[in-house]
Amino acid sequence: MDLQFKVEAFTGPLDLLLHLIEKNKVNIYDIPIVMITEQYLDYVAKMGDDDMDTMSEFLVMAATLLRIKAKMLLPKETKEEEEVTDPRAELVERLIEYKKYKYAALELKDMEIDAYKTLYRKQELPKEVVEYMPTVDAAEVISNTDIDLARLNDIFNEVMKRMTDKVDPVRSKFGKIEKEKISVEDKIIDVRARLKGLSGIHFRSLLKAQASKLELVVTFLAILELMKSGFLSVRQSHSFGEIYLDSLEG
Amino acid sequence: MGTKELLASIEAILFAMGEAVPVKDIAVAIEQDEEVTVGLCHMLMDKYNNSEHGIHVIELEQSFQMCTNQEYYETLTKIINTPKKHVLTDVMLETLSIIAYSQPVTKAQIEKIRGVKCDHAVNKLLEYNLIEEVGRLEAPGRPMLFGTTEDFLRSFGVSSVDDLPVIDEVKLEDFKQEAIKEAELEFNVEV
Amino acid sequence: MGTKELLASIEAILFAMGEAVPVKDIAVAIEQDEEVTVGLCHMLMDKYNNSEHGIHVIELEQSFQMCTNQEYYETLTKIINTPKKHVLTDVMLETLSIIAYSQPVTKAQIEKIRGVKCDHAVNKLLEYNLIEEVGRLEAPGRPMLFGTTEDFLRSFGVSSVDDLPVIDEVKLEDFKQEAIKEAELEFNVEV
Repeated sequence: MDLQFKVEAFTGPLDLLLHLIEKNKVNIYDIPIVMITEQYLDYVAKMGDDDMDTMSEFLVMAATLLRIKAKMLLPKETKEEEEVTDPRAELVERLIEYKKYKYAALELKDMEIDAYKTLYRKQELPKEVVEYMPTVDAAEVISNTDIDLARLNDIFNEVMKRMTDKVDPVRSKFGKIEKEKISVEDKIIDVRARLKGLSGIHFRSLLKAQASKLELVVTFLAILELMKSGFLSVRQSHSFGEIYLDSLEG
Repeated sequence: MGTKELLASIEAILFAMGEAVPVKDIAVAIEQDEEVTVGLCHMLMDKYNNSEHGIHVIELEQSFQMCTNQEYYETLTKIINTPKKHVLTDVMLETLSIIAYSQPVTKAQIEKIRGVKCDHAVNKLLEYNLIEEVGRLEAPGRPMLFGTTEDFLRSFGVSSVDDLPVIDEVKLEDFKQEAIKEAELEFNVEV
Repeated sequence: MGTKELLASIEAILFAMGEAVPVKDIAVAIEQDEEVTVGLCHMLMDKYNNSEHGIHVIELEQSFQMCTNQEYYETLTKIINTPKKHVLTDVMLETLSIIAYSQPVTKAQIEKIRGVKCDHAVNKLLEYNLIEEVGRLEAPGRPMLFGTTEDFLRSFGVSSVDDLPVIDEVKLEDFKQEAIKEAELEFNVEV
């Protein structure tokens, strides 16, 4: 018997096995394992090895068949009470299960042919419907929140506070906006004006009058500059002690 | 095919095509001459064009088209505008409070107070029917002026914007003092 | 609105939306509860689903959709470019039937039933939108679970996966007999 198969004729080893069982008209619950295994191997031997992935799946089944065959040929060593399980049982179960879906697949194939004859329609909404803007009930929007008049008032106060902070003259010096306006030159004039004719001014008190870090730094630079130019001198009685500034200007 | 089947065929054609279908194309598909086809299309119109149908058939030049019965547009708007949650975000609340207390006010003025853009918030508040356009400022570009709506007042149970809680100047002065104190505190820590 | 107007509303909705419309959305639009809405949709189906109509109404899980009557497919092909059909190979059909009947199911479970890898088939079915990921199995590796889509129901003409043909033992026996006959025929030719 020369059987010509194509690999793609079967969707997998179970498909081939079912084909062999049905072709030989044997009972699926009593598979003549020797014959079926022989035919199965015969088929696998004829398979091209161009598709190694599929091939390996077929070989796994071949191994299973050979194992079942061996088990069936071996003399049964069983204790009397023990029920013997048929080595084929698991395979039969798989075949029945697979067959169910293979049958369902055929049904689906038929169903698809009819269903394909149904046509649908794209969504086409009238322009007026698409452009329609629903009116929102303001009262509902408000009632969805926990806002009342007092809260609204608080919110407004907060907003105003933030704005006030921004334009507040003291506060604004902390901001980024006016940074560039503090120059060492201006500070020199400022410090000279404050110290003129005075001696023993606390360095700390001078710094205290500065509102921002930037002003602190600029004031410090101004003091260094004034020392260098001989407008003031600095003294400290001991390490970490108070620093005094003395104006050298009359 | 009998008349019933021919009508059903035209029904299927107009449904699936969506757009206006020329009579001559329908005629070819149902294998009838154009005159008969027009007659059948008119029969289909008689069948559909009444208030018991959500679908209507209209005639356009030498074409026929299926469309939605205008009477049911309102129902359609309900299905595409599934009720949204109308949320008032913090930004929207701030914008609303500014409009409530400073109305009439322009977007630019709101932005000056908040320091950030407010287009989205203003648009949403308009959509929510809480604010409305109340006029235009007599200034270059004639910017829109916004104010709160009557619905807004009703929602808060007040009859006029004058009934809104007063923002007192004392409070604002407090803020200023607070800001100064804060600055001093910060300074002491740093030195 | 009376029943007639409600039916017309649903007709308008299904016509305009084109796609499958969930019952809950229709219910909101026509301001009826879902149970009443389903009843009305079934009435509309009764009205349309006969050979006198070129339009039919189908039920898909919890949705309804308008489509053409299959009987007029031939006529439609004369005027419309029918959509391209996905070619489903035997392997894909087998894989799809396992997913349809056993959903939700993992690739490993499909492979166990078929005895072969199914990555290619699963990817194609995903690409064709016949199946989709429906979750992940609470097991090591948290493998993806697959189920069928609404497109699957449409493609195979069923309203729900519960309406898929029952695979009973009797049918299996019939199938066997058929297969035997086929095999005999095939065998005779081959030898």
